[in-house]
Parts: sequence; structure tokens; C-alpha cells
Amino acid sequence: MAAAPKTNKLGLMVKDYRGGDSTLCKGCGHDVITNTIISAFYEMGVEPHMVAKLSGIGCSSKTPAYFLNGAWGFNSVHGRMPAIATGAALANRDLKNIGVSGDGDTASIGMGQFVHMLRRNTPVVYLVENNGVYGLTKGQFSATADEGSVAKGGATCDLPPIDLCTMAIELGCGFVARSFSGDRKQLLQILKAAIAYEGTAMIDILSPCVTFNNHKGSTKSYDWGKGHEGPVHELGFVPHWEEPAVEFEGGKSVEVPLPDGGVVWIKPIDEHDHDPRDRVAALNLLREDYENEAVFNTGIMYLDPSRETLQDDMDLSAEPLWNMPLEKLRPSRESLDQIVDSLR
Amino acid sequence: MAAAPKTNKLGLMVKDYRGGDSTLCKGCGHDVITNTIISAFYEMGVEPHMVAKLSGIGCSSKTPAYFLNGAWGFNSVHGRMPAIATGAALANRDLKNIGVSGDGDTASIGMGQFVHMLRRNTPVVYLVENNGVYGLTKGQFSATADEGSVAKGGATCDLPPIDLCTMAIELGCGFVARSFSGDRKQLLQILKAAIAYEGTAMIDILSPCVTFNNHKGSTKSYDWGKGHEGPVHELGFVPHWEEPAVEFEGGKSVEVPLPDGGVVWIKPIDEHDHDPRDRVAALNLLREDYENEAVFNTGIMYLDPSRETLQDDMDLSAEPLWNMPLEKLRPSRESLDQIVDSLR
Amino acid sequence: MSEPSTAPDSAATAHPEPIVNRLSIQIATVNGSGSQTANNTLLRAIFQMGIPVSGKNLFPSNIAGLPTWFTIRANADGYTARRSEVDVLVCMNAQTSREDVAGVPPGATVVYEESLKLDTLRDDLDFYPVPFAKLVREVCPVVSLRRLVVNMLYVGVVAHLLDIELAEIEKALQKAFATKPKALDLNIDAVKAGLAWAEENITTQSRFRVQRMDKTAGKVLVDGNYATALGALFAGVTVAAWYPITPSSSVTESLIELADRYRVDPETGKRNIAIIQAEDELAAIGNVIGAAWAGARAMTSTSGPGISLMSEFIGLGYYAEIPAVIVNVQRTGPSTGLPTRTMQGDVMFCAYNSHGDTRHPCIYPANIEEAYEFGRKAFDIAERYQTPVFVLTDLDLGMNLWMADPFEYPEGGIDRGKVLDQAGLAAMEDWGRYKDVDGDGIPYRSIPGTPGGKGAYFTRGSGHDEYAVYSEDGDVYAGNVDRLKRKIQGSADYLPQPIADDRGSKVGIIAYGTSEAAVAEARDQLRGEHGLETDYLRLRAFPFPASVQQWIEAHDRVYVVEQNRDGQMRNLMRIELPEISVKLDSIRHYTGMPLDARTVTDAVVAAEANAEGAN
Amino acid sequence: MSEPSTAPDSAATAHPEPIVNRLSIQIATVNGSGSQTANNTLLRAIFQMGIPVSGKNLFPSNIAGLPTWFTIRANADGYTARRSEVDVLVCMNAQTSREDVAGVPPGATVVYEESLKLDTLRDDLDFYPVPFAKLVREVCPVVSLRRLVVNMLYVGVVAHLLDIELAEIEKALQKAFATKPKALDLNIDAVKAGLAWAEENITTQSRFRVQRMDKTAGKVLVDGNYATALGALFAGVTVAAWYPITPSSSVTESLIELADRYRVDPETGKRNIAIIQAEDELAAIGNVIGAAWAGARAMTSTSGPGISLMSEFIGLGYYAEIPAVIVNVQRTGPSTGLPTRTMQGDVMFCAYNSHGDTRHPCIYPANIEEAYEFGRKAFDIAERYQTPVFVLTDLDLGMNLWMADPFEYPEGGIDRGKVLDQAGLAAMEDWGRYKDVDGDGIPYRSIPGTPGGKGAYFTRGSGHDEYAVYSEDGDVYAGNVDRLKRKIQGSADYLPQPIADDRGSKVGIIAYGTSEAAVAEARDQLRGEHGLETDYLRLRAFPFPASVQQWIEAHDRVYVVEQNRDGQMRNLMRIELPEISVKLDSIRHYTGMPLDARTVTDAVVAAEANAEGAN
Ligand SMILES: Cc1ncc(C[n+]2csc(CCOP(=O)(O)OP(=O)(O)O)c2C)c(N)n1
Ligand SMILES: Cc1ncc(C[n+]2csc(CCOP(=O)(O)OP(=O)(O)O)c2C)c(N)n1
Ligand code: SF4
Ligand code: SF4
Ligand SMILES: [Mg+2]
Ligand SMILES: [Mg+2]
Repeated sequence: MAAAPKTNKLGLMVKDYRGGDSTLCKGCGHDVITNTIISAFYEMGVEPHMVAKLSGIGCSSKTPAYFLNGAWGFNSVHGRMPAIATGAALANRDLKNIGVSGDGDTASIGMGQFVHMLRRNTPVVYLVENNGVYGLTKGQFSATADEGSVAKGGATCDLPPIDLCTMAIELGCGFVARSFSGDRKQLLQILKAAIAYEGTAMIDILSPCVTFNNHKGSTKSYDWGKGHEGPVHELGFVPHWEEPAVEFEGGKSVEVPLPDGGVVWIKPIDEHDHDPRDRVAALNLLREDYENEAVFNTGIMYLDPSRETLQDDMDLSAEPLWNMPLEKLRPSRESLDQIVDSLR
Repeated sequence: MAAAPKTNKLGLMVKDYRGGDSTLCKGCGHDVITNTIISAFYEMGVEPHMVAKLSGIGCSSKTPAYFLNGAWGFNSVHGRMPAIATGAALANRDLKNIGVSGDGDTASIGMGQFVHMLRRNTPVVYLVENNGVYGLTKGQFSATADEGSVAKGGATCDLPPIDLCTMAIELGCGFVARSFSGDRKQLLQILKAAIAYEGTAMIDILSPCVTFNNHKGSTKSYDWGKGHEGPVHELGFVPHWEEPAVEFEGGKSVEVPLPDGGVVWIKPIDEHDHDPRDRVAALNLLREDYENEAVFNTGIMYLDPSRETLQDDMDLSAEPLWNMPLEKLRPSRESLDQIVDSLR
Repeated sequence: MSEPSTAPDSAATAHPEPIVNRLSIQIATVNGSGSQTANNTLLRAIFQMGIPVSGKNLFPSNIAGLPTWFTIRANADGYTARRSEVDVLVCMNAQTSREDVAGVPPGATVVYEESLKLDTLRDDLDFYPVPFAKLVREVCPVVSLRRLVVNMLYVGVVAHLLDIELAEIEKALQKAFATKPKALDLNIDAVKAGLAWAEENITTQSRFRVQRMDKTAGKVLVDGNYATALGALFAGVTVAAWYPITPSSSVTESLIELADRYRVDPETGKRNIAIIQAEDELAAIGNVIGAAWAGARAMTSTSGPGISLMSEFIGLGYYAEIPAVIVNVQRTGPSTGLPTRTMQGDVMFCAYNSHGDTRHPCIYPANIEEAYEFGRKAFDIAERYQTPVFVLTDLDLGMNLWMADPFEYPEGGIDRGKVLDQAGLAAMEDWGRYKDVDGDGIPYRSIPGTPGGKGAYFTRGSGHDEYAVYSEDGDVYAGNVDRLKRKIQGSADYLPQPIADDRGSKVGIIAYGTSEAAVAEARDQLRGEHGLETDYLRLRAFPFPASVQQWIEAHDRVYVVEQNRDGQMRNLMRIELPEISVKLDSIRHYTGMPLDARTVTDAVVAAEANAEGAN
Repeated sequence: MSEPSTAPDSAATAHPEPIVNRLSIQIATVNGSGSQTANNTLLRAIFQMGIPVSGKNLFPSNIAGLPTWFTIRANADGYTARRSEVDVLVCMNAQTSREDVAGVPPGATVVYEESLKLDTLRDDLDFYPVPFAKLVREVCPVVSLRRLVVNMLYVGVVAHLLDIELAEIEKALQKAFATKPKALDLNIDAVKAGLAWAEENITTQSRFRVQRMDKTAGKVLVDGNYATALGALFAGVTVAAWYPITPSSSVTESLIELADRYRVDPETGKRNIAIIQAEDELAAIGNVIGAAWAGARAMTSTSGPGISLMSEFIGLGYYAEIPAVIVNVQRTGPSTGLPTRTMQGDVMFCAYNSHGDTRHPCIYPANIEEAYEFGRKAFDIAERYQTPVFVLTDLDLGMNLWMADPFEYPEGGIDRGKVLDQAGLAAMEDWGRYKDVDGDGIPYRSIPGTPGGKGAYFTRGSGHDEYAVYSEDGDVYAGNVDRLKRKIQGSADYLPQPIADDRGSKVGIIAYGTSEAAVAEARDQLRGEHGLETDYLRLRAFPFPASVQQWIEAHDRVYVVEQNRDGQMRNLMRIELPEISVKLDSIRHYTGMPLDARTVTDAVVAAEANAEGAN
């Protein structure tokens, strides 16, 4: 892929996609993801003012303040960002929603809303910055902590982890990926594809908490991630206005076009032969992770560009609802007469 | 299996397991399940006063009032019965919990608690009386309504259903069954096994709402169930004090012993060859349902008698906590002195 | 003129002069038996005869098989409150019939299924046994339909006894079965069969009668939830999120019905409204807050348990200043309480909902006209003050049928408050999302997606300064919440103002919401029966404007009438108007039944006697 | 005696007579830098010298890298409230140092990293530049540890300036590093290095000094959350369910720590307590209600947002009569607000929490002794009245270190209320779960699992009669909620009673919770500086006993001091004590900082001046 130009297709520079200064701990995985989000939106040439940055509560949920200053941000309440995203998507279908959540925010308090967001296919790039702990409340285990993982204070996690990718696929999500803040290159491509995707694009990202969960014995540490990550493919995204810069070698390469004209491409790595359009294969791949704790597969696990989004399901006007003129919304005098008559 | 005796091993009669009069609609699937619960507790010889009957809110959630008058009942708030069950289980591990929920109560408002109950393996026989609608609020679709299913008023369900069995298996539940209120014989055996099981036993039961979702076009009607049910095996439960009354033919038959000494036995039907100890096979079986809407597999989908329950995970005393003498709970004078010293 | 054979020969049956257009009919059935259509037919027919009516449905919290009662009050003076005395009882439910009969006053008319043999229970009533079971077999050959059809038989019998005009019954049925001609015929035939049987077998008419008059011309008959939905429709609501709960479900269900007709673009077939059934109330209010933040006019409808679940988001809406319309159709709490009974039980919980220092505008519609008007205005209030607003109605208003003047077409546009578009942003120097530019505490907001490179800001429930920048500074915090307090207090003059009906009395009554009907009647009773003239102030909103205190000051004693145990509105007034709070006496009704005039009258009379004694 | 070379030659540096044992030290650092241990060491060392102290940690709502301030107040008279003036400032945070310096009063002592060059900012302060960066390189060869070790350097420097005894510092460090001897040595060495450098390079001492006295003998130094957890432990809590939230997390985290030591059966190694981290607050309170229903003594700890989420279950607990202990460590709301700042902001929301008519006993600990005592008693109250009980503490009490008398061993048993076991059930004729046998509104309950064939009942949040049977009857409903009201009102005399400190004044002050320390000091200021003697009533519980009204009646003017915007306790009093509510004036502090005496004093003086004027 060619080196990123100094300006994107809108003529904007990377700095136009930056946010405020981070107040997270130095080295926190979340900051890496923030920077990758900046790159992705820049490279995708999204107009910042058309972006809604949404989150719940947590260190991860603070991050929307650290990218895209020109976008509208909403740091809401703990675990309930999906409801906000859904409401915003209904009000203005032209907005690009990016939601940043944490494993506590999503898998603990937010589980109900997460499930129903997936079921509805709410249009949002939904990131879980997964560190296995509640960072902001100082390191308690979250529901994605692995059984047997050891806390900083020495306690061992007794419960099995919730696998958000499996859950997302089972619930019909059409864009399910797993990545690692230590693999910016992969994450960037996934993010770009997710931005081009129309429904819920769920990305579960191992994002180590350097302060509370980065020690030996933790299965969410940076070293653990580095030591175990196995990308299941090389992948990239080519937006509709760009020429593919890679040579597809045919054979095992796969190209998946998205409705907007962009293309996700995938090249197998090693023994893996994963076609992300294969739902069952995706679940099996994830099961490997589940059954063999030494494995940490990353990549786009499942991709189904065809699923209808919430707004189409609901048959909404193409024109955003929020700003429709009153004439379109308020029935006529005659209609009211009709209604009144029917009640006489 | 021999005809049930007039009294059970405790010398109690069926009437000792009855409850108040039902106030549900005549013909409601839930009433059939209620009666089957009565039979199951009777046949299992459980002491009624050691049973906690728990529920949320809904027609289904009313049913604990209609069985086991001698048990303690708790009709709590909508969707939050799992939390009640968890609390009760921690307070008194000797109680047998049976929770009755609906598809609205579990899959809509209760999704978060449902997931976390499964993750914790809270000891409870957890029934979902699944009719695809909110009965008590007059027939709106719930989150288990099938895509394409038609409401009484004519609306079509646009969203994919949530499959509670798949979810339960993915979340590590060790007893996952699906049944049908129109198949009392099967349900009775499943219930008995579930009562003998120690962790969460999740039973998703198609239980038609005769008032709001029993018409043509509904995929949760009685006729639909009758027309589509395919038990994947014949099954039964032999409690530890009984002699098996069936001859196991060897070959395809499977016996799964539970920790309490009871045995679940399974005989394949037709082409099915499902061993409920096989997690992957169980998920595949459920996927058939998902992918082929004409299929409605019932039986014990997954059974893993070995998983630790919540109380063991938490290393709780064998003696129930609720009634421990104060001497065991209040540290000594010396301990307080020690504590005070450490704060000086 | 021969008595029906089983009627005892008592004083009550001496049929003193008929009582015309002043009666209550109560029909006791089991729910799920389809009696609702029959009852509405009776109600509507009387209404069409020009006689003021109201209908109250007393139903259990289950779907079928339990006792249910429907009461029709016809009153020439236009009183529409519940009246606890029943004049005409129709006993169709064996289970409750003995109690039902025991509960009516002497002289009442009782229609009942013959085989119940109720006539032996009392000798001071007019009994009319009817062989319904036998008759229905004759009228309706299809066994499965008999359960429904039998109801039309009593319509016929009652019509005969009370002089309800058949033509009006037919008209009412035509309305009910407009799209089902077959059912229509079957039902009309059944009514006629009941009527014919009665004409043949009942020779004495009931002492209670109706007679055509002209007091309902032009009026509509409708429930409050429909009116509220209609108000929202005309307000231009674009996003509605809900989770079903009695007694609020029909707010959004009515909106769905209306939207199906009036919000589908005729050209594209696409919808100009999003109505989303959320997975629970936390999600529903989250949808509303998300949608309103993104610029939609957004609402939810719920009842008590839903409000409890929404509390966290409501606090966010208050502090981050996001409009939201929350229709709370109150039912009897606490907890699940009596879900199919009415109450004004969430007055306090809504006014100061959520943790921390909060305060929310609340409006209290009292009748159909206001259910419609406030359903519309709530959006203006929410957007103008950028804050969650509660429309506090209740089961009695929301789910019962009330007579009303026809809905008026709203003149003028809508008030979207201080929203800056691209030009507005460009024109404003140094815009800050939470800056108090005009001194009224209300800042200017921008909507996500506004182009031009200005106006983007970060919304949060945590501390923030005037520019919406994160801040933990104590003075910034205090300044911000002081502004919020000012802002909400400022709404008092914009909200629906209290309505006074003063007649120069020193005794005042304050009420709100559905207590209105009973209080209006009670004041007439007080005047007529006790010579006690009263002044009356009907509150329509919280926070209170200054006029409330002034009004109270002008009176010696003030009775606050309300439908809850704790005197919640009285308590709000104690907090907000401490100087005059000692003047407030409290009349509370909290059985879950709609308030009746007699309860108010008796309480005022007793309290006044005390007050006199003390003088 | 030569000045440090950079000190300007100003009046302030003329070192007038030393100020001993009356000083506030503020240390400005960034959080996550490990300064907490150093600050606690200073605090503890002064405490061990017999000087009354209090420590307040002002930290941001993030984990590392943002400004944080720790204030130590040492006061010979035992005042422990926040004092807003800083006497000794230690500037370790470049980011805030200029503002920090600007904020101190003339004459203050400022210790700072030399390279910050702060001494040019003002000429009325005593500046002590220290080359911390250079020193730490010398003391600590391990680069990664320097960030931590540098903190011990300032401990040494401050010890020198203020005369803090090295032996006490060593003792404090031994406590902190009891299990880490290597760290201990490193830290002691660092302190000594700081001290040595100071001895060598600083020749003038600070004007502010400490000097051994004997006012802390036997006392402990502890935070309120630990004390509350300890109370619960001694109450025999068996189930604790929680969801982490600042500032309440350390309640349950302390309980976990204590349980690890005192609730593991020495024989079996099994636990006699279940502490469960729930998936959210709805689940946590559900666990508590389920556990308490099944007989456990159950509790949760949370803060404002958690209370909002618990509202639905709290209403269930009230109406179905299930004990629950809810510790609410209040923080600054509404919404997420300022999560690391203190406030008494949920007083109203807790008292009437949930939809419908409700009322909940609330207790308000003011100090460590009460945090412990109320943490214990809350269970007795909850079980005796079979209802949710709020322990309303706050961040200031919960997370800051306070001096206190040693915890007393609880004498006697616990009050489990009216629980019937098998024998009790057998003895009671016609038992009904909700029957008011004793006339106090408190029914008898049975616990699931009780054998004998009696006592099983059905718990529900919907309408029920005395036998716990489902009921929609209006009179049954009203009778039941009337009893509930009586029951809760009856608790007023069982709850911790208000404490009056009367000195014959006509001017009264009412306060509660952590306003205690500031009010005590303010009263001395009022007396000493303004000759105004005040009476004082400290509320400790809601609902109020009759004595509160009597006390207010006995005074001409009463100031209710509290830490929220709306005067929430004042509002509760307006509702509950309307006759005297006009007497209540309100003093409110709501910046999120702990209340200080001066704020109270100034407000009382101003109001009294007005009152005088008006007289
Ligand atoms: C209702 C509510 N409960 C609890 C909290 C306290 N809280 C803040 S962040 C957080 C957990 C965050 O964990 P996660 O989502 O994993 O984010 P991380 O900090 O690890 O990035 C909690 C429990 C809260 N803010 N609101
Ligand atoms: C918090 C809350 N929201 C809404 C309701 C209203 N409500 C009662 S039952 C019910 C749905 C029940 O559906 P389901 O669990 O499927 O039970 P069913 O009646 O179908 O057996 C709802 C929404 C409620 N009681 N509480
Ligand atoms: S505490 Fe953990 S998650 Fe939070 S900012 Fe620090 S490293 Fe990141
Ligand atoms: S409404 Fe449906 S679910 Fe409820 S009782 Fe009737 S048939 Fe059963
Ligand atoms: Mg996390
Ligand atoms: Mg259902």
C-alpha cells in the first residue's frame, strides 16, 4: 500500500482528525487504538462533522475525547452506549457512528444492550477495548477475564470468559473482527473496512491495561498478546475510490466487496484458510481460542455485507428524520378532521 | 417406566405438590408446563419446603403460584429473577431453586442477567416458557420471535430471533434442553434430570400463547410446534434410588451419570445420533434449527455434569450461610484488637 | 303491568318516579370474554343520544378468566367522575355475582343470568332474570362464538330496560365492525334477539332511564392515551422508543396506528418516523436521549417501574441538557403494585428523579383536551429547556373513555428552542455549548452533522465547563448547576399555567390531573348540599409559578386533593412554598380506583367542621 | 542563620514567631506517581507524634498523569475539617505549580523542585527550592523506581522543615512496607537522603512546625469505608453483592480483605461469607434482595448512579418487605458528575426512592465511629423493619483518613427482627406474612427452608393481602400501605437519635454526616470571633423522631447546613415538619470539596446580620 498522502481525498490533514490530549496512563493500549482510529478516519476521508463518537463509562470510554475534535462526542452512562447509538442512528441516518466501549462496559453492565444492538444491526463501528479488567475503578476482573487469569493483587479468575466475537456471530452480526492494540497495521485495515460497513461492525481488541493487568499470569497483558497473537490472514481494505495496491495472487486470496464499492481483501497466512464469509468456519476458529488458551486468533472473523441495517428494517425515509420540515410531519387539517370524525 | 405410585419416596402425594388455581387463559401452554413441574417434583420426591420458586414478571412468571404451595415463592421484578436466584443460592445452598421466566422476561429485558447467570452457573432449574410474545402486555413480539413470523395484528417480525439454547451452550451452561409444552412426556423427563442437576439447568420450552400467538403464520403456535417438533432422542431420567426400568440396548444408547447418582439416558431417534455431551454437535444441531426454519429439534442438547457451581467456585461453607451462628460470623475480641492495632 | 315472576314485592320495586339521564350501569363479566365491545356499544349509544357519559374499565392484571367490571355513567349535568353507587347492575360473572349484588344500593336494577338465582339475595332491588345461556344457543349456532355473542344479548336487554335507542346501538356497532360485515350482522342480530326477548318477557321497565338530549353534539369519545399520541404526532415526533407496560402501552400503540396512516411518505412508501420497541426501559430512554441529542423530537411512554429503570438516564438528560419527552401513565405502586389500577403516585419521584440535585419540569393533563395539548407541548418544553420533561397522566385518563371537545388543529409552528444551524453558529462569537448567553440559563445547542466546522462539542454526564470541556473545578461545577436550577425554575412561566376558578370563597381546593372531574362535581355537592362555596386552583405543571403562592395566600384554608398515600403534590408544595405550607390540608384517595366526588366532599365537610370547631 | 539563596527578602520571610501544631500541608503531585505512600507517611508520623490530624485526598477521575493534591491538617485543638488555606505547599507537579503557588496565603512555606523556578512568582512566601531530580538520581540507581522514590525525598525535606521526628517516619514506613523489607530500606534511605540534604542546605526552618503532644494516644487513623466494612463484618453480614464504583468500591474491597482473614473456617478452609461481584447494580441489589429473602444478612455498597439503577428493586424491597442494607458513599452528581468529589447529594432520592408511595429509613454517619457503628446497626434496622435501609456516607468520610477512637467490640447479639422458626410458626395461630400482630406495623416473617409444613408463602411486588395472597382489592391495598407507612414511621425511635449540643442559644444549627467536623469548628469560630453562641443538633437518621421538631421549636432561627445545591435535608424537614419549616434557613456548600468551617461561619454571620437587621 502506498504511503499515506499528506492530505486525504477531502483535502484534510491527519491533524484534522486528532482530538484532545489523552489522560490515560502512559502506555495504555487504548491510546494506540485512538491513534489508529485517527488514521483510519483520515485515510477513509470521512467528514469529521458527520461523525458521532459515542461511549459509555470507563478508561476506554474516555477515548472519544482524544480523536476527531471536529466530530460530535457523547460520553454517556455505563454500559448503555448501544441505546444512544440506536437513537442517534434513527434520528440521523447520515451520521457515521463510532462507539468505543470497554469489556466492563460491554460484557458486564452492558451485556443486554450489546446483544440487542447486534440483533438490530444498529449502524455503528463498535469497538471493545478489551483488557479483562475495569481499568477506571482500579483493576477488578471483568466478564471477559479468562478463567485462571491472575489479578494484580493475586486473585485468580474462577469464571469462564465471555467471548464477544462468538456472541456477535451467533447474534447475526455481519462484521466481526478481533484484533490487538499491539498490531496497529492489522487494526487499521479492519477499522477502515468497518467504517465502510453499514451495520454493526464489532471489533474486539485486546488492549492491555498497563496499570492493572499487564503482569505475568494475566492473559490480557501486552506480552501475552505479543506472544500468542496469530493473525488468521493478512487483510486490507481498498475504498471504492482507490485502486487496489496489492496484487491478488488468486488461489487462496479472497475479495469481499461491500455495498459502498469498497473491497475487503484477505490473504491466508500459514495453515489458516479462513474465508470470513463462512459463519461456521468463523465459529470454529473462535472455538479454537476458547478451547486452547494458547491461541489468540485475530483478523476479520466473519463478514456478511448483505444484512439489512436497522433503518432499512424499519423502512425509514432516506432523508434524515431529525430535520424533516414540519409539513412532512404534521398531518393536514383534513386528516385531523378525519380522525375526529372517527371518534364521534 | 413403572406407573407412578400414589405416593413418592417421601410418602407425599401429587396433591402435596399442587399450587393455587391458575389465572392464565384456558389452553395456555404455561399451564401444561406447570402441571409437568408438579409431576416432576413429585416424582423426584423433593421436599416442598426446600424449594424456592422464583420468577420475574409475565404470564409465565405468574406460574410459580400455581405449583408447590408448600414451597417458598418469589415473583420479583421483570427480567431480574437470575439475580434473585443467585442471592438466594448464596444465602442457602440447600434450597432447590426453580425459576420460571418468559421469552420477554429472559431474552428482552433480562438478557444481561441471563448471560451472567449462565456464566456463574447459578444453581437453578431455569425454564423459559417461550411463546415469542409478551403475553401479559397483550402480544407484542419478544426477542425470540422468528424473523418472518406474523403477529396476530398482521405485523411481520423483521429481526432474527435470539436462540437461548445456543447462547447457553456458548456461555458454558452444563444443562441445556429444548422442549415443547405439547410434549409433556419428554418435558417431564427433562425436568426430572434438571432437578437432579446442580448448576444452571436451562430449558427453553415452546409454550404457545393461545390468546396472542397461536394463529397461522406464527412460528410459536401449538400447531406449528406439533407439526415441526423433532425430538432428537428418546430420553429419561433415573434417580439414584430407582432401578432403571428401561433396558439399555447398548450401541447407540447413552447413559450420563449425574453427581448425585441419578442417570440421564438417551436413545437416538431416526437419523439423529446426538450425544449431549458433545458441545460442538449440540451447537450444530441448534444451527439446523436456525438455518432451516422447518426444523424444531427438542431434547437435551448439551449436558456436562462436571461443571462447578457458583457456591463451589466461591468456596462457600457446606453449611448454609443464612443461619450460621453469630459466633462463626463475628470475629473475636482479640481479632478486633488486632485490627485496631494495625490502624494505630 | 306484571312484575317479572321472581321479583320480590318490596318497596324498591314499587317503581317510584323514573330517574332519567342520571345513572351508573355496571357490567360484571370475566375478562377475555369479549364484553368490551358490548360495553362500548352501550356507552357509545347513550353518548350518541346526546347524553354526557364516561366509561371506566376495572380490569384485572391478567389476560382472561378473572372478574372485570365496566361502569358507564350517564349524567345530564356532564359529571364524568367515577360514582361509587351502581344503579343498574348486569351480572354476567357467576364468580362475583353475590358480592356484586351485595354492593349496590337499595332500589338498583339487576340484570342477571337466570340460573344464578340472585333474586333471593336481597329484597330491595329490582331483579331481571334473563335466560342468557338458553337464548344464546338459539341465536348463535356456532358454539365457539357464543361466548362473544352472549354479550350482545345483554346489550339488547339493557337497551330495552333503559330505553336506549336501537338505531344508536346499530350505529355504534357499525363503527366497531366497520371492516367486518359478517360479524356486524351477527352482533346486530344478537342485540335484537335480546331486545325482542325483553320486550316479550319484561313488562316493567327499569326505574333508571335514558332519554335523548343534546349535550354531546360534536363531541368525541376517546381515551387519553390516544389523545396523547395524537398530540405527539402533531408535535412532529420523529423517534419514539418504548417498552410495553400497562397502562402506557396504548400511547405508543396508538402512535403506531396513527403513523401507519399519516407518516408513510405517499411517494416513496418510506416512513417519516421511527418507532422502536426497545429491549427494556433503560434502552428506551437511551434511544430517546440518543435521538434527541442527534436532533430528533423524541419520546417514550412508560409507567412507574419504567421510570425507576430510567432514573440513571434521566439524570444524564438533566445534566447534559438533552430534551426528552417521557409520558408516564401512572398506575398503583410501589413496585408492581396494582398494575391495572390508577394512581397519582409518581409525582414526587418524577419531580426530583435521579441521584444528585435534579429538578424536572412535569405537566399534569386532566382531561382529553389536555392529554392532546400536553402531548404536543411537551416537545416544545423539552426542546426549549433542553431537558427531560414528564407528562404525568394516569390509567384513569389514559385507558378509560372520556367525552371531549374535538381536537383543535394546532396553529403555528413548533418551538425547537435555541438551536444553532451553520449560519447561526457562524454568527455567534465564541459559542459555548453551556454558556448562558441570554441570562435565562438556557444555552445554545448545535446538532450533530451541522457543517461549517463550528458547533462540534463533547456531551458528557461528567463535569464540564461552558465550552463542554471536561472540568473538575468546583466553582465551574457550582456555576453550572446554579444555571441549571435557574433554567428549570424559569420554565415555570412557560409551562401550562394553573387554572383558577374563584368564587370569592376563603376555602380553596387545589387539585391536578384526573382529580379534576371529581373535584368539579364535589364543589357542586359542597355548594348544593352544604352551602359551602369553594375556590379552586388546578395545577398543571411543576415547578410552580408565583401565582400559586399568591392564590394560596388569598385563602384561609386550602385542601390539596390527590390520588396517592403520601400527599405527594402537597409535599412538593411544602418544599417549594414553605411560607404557606402550613395552610395546606391534604385529601388523599389511594385505593387504586378513580377518585369520586363523594370522597372529596365528605373529606372537605369533615375538615371544615373541624376548622369551624377550632375557630 | 542564612536564607536559602533564592528567597526574596520580604516581610513574609522575616519568620515571625513559629506557628506550632496548627497547619495545613498540601502536596501537589500527579496521580499514579506513588505519592500516596509518602503523603500517608507524613500524616501518620505527625499523628504518631500525638498531634491530631486529618488527611484529604483530592484526586481526579482518571488513573494516572493528572494533578492530584493531598492535604494534611494538623491541629492541636483537634479540628479535622478541611481548611481551605494552605500553610505548607509541596509542589511536585509542574503542570499546576503556578496556580498552586498563586493559591496560598501570604507567609506560606513552599517546597518545590528547583528547576520550576517558582520563587519569582510571589514575594510574600517562604520558598524552598530542592533539586529533587538530581537528588533522586543519586539516591536511587534503578531508573524505574525513581518516580516512586522521589516522593520520599520530599518527606525528608518536609520533616526537616517542620520538625517531624524521623523515628516516627520510620515507624510509619515500617507499617506501610511490613511485608516488603527491600522496599522499606529503599524508602527509608530516600527519606534520610532528603533529610540530610535539607539539613545541609536549608538553614531556616519553616515558620510552621509540629511538636510532640499527647492528643492521639490510643487513637486509630482509618478511612470511613474500612470502618463501615468492619461494622458489617461484626454485624455478621453473610452476603455482599457489589459493582465497583468510586467512591464506594473500598467498602466491599475492605470487606473482602477482612473476610479473607476472619471468615475462612480454620477447619475446613471454607468461607462463611459470599462476596459477589455482580455484573451491574441492578444485579447487585437483586442478589441482596434474593439473599435477604432467603435469610442472609445482605448488603451492597454503591454510589449515586448505582442508586438510580437500583430504584426498581428498592421499591420491591419496600413493598414486599425484604431487608437490605445499601451503603451509598455519595459523590458529586447529578449523572456521572464529579466522581471523585464529595457531596451529600442523594439525601432526597434515597428517602423516597422508587416509584409510588415509598419511604426508607436512612442513617447518616458523621465520623469513623459512626461509620463502624452504623455499618453494623444497619443490619439490625433492615431486619427489624424488614425493609431496605440506606447508610448515607460520602467520599469525604469514606475515602479520606480520619482519626478516631478505637473500635469498640459490640456487646450483645444482633437483632434479626420478627423471624419465626419452625417452633414459632407452630405456636402462632393463623400466621399471615403481612399481618400486623403487634400493632407496630411489623409483620412476622418466615425463612425459606423452614420445615414443619407451615410458613411457606408467596412473595410478590404486586398487591397482596395479609396472607401474602394476590389481591387487587382497593381496601386491602390501602390497609397494607397504611401499615407500611406506620411501620417505617415507627422506626424513627429505633434509629440513631439526633444528638443535641445546647448552650442556651436561640440560634440553632442543624447538620448531619460529614458536615459535623466543619460545624463543630465553625461554632467555635462563631463564639470566639463573633461572640455568637449556637445550639447544635446533629441529625443521624430519617424519618425524624418528635424531638427534632421540639428542638427546632425551642429556637428562633435554625440553620440547616448541608453539602448539596438544593438543601435536600432541609427539604425533607419541610415535608415532614411543616409547622416549623419556615424557621429553617439553609446553608449549602456544593463545589465537591469537603465543607470547611469558614464557609459555615461566614454564612451564619451574614444571615444573622440580616436577621438582626430585620428585627
Ligand atoms: C452505573 C455505574 N456503575 C459503576 C460505575 C463505575 N465504573 C466506571 S468505569 C467502570 C468499569 C470500566 O471498565 P471497562 O469498561 O472495562 O473500561 P476500562 O476502564 O477497562 O477501559 C466502572 C465499574 C459507573 N460509572 N456507573
Ligand atoms: C420494568 C417493567 N417493564 C415492563 C413491564 C410490563 N410487562 C409485564 S409482563 C411483560 C412481558 C412478559 O413477556 P414474557 O416474559 O414473554 O411472558 P409471557 O407473558 O409471554 O408469558 C411486560 C413487558 C413490567 N412489569 N415491568
Ligand atoms: S488504568 Fe489501565 S485501562 Fe485505564 S488508562 Fe490506565 S492502563 Fe489504560
Ligand atoms: S395471554 Fe398468552 S401467555 Fe398469557 S395466559 Fe393467555 S395464553 Fe398464556
Ligand atoms: Mg476494561
Ligand atoms: Mg412470552
